[in-house]
Amino acid sequence: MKLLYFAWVKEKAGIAEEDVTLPAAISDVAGVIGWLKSRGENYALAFADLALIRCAVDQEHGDLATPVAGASEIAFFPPVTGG
Amino acid sequence: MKLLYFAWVKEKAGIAEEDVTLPAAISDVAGVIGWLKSRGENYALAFADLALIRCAVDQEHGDLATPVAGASEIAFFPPVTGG
Amino acid sequence: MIRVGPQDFDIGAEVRALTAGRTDIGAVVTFSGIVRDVPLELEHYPGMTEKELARIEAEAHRRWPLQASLILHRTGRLLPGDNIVLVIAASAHRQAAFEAASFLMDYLKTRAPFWKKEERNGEAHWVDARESDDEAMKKWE
Amino acid sequence: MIRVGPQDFDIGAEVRALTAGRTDIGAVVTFSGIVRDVPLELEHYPGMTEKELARIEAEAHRRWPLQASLILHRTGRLLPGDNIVLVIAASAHRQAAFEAASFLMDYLKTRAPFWKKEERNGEAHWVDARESDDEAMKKWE
Repeated sequence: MKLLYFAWVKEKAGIAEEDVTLPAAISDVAGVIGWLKSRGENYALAFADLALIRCAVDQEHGDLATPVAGASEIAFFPPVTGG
Repeated sequence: MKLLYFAWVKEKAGIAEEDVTLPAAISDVAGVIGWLKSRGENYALAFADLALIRCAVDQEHGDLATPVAGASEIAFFPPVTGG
Repeated sequence: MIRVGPQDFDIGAEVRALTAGRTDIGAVVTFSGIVRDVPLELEHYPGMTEKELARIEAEAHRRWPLQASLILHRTGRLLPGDNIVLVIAASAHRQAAFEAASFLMDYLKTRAPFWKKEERNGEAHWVDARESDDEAMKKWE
Repeated sequence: MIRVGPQDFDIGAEVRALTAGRTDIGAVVTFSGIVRDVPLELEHYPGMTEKELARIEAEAHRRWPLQASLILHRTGRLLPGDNIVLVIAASAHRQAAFEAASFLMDYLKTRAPFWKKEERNGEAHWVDARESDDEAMKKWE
């Protein structure tokens, strides 16, 4: 599964993109974030305030409860500021 | 005083513009229309349905009650349809 | 800015003219009206037209914080697909620009002294005013 | 139609491309966003950006009778006065065109995956999302 990070989430995590294999027990976006935070300080920093984190599963907006089973791409980013 | 007619008001009245001297007793737009209708069939035809007549006194929208004393230009026309 | 006459317009050029060299404009809304279906002739009231459009524009600037605006209306004979009218509202933020442009069009439609004569099946007839235009005006009162 | 990339745009040319040869379009509303004050860098999510904009455009066509539409968003580094975004909505009547263009911008502002990084006094920082954009979305729900 591919994980993508954008804007300050990317900068705080210190990574733009990575391929990971999630533990089988992880079923939703909240689970992915919890697992990432356990992997290193950089993730703990990036995901410190979940109110500021948005996500997309397979390029569609999701939230903490969105299932990740079978997903091929999960992205994390701040609230969007385009336009 | 100059009187102007536009669109189908002009066509029905058969005149685009004329200079007139109003009888002294005429004080408002309604008076002007009444006087015009007494002057000929063409005006009676143009002003047959007052619900469809709009007017401007000195190039500002008015209505039947708008005073005409001192005005230099009165225009009569249908509801506008530009844009 | 007000412009009335037979000349066609280019939306991009008009927007550039309004915004050139400025860094306080963040949002530009344009409305352009195009002739549908049949040819038409636009009559207007020279003199009053310009004054009324200037009054409408001034009212929009009184209601919204606009950096710039334009009302441009063509006159004379126009064919299907031709431009008729262009309204531009420029502001720091988009809400003001959208509302002002919509307001300018609603006011123009009910107050600017233009009259359309359409040519349908070889016959010319004056277009009737639309009640929906009067309705649209009411939301600004 | 969706277009995402570094290229600048010309509003007039884009409107002409959408309306050329058609006599069923009576009203065209454009919104263009322009960089104010300071330079900025636009990051986005390639792949999702195009999909999300296409979803937003499809939703506008579901809600309003649109003859044509365009969402164009620039990426990369932009300077004060530069164009950022262009939205066009074309319909038979003006109310639909105004509402759809406004809807497209409100949705784009809160859902399209773009992030602005501003350069102020030599320091780059990510722009915070505006609560007023979330508020603007609510009127379409």
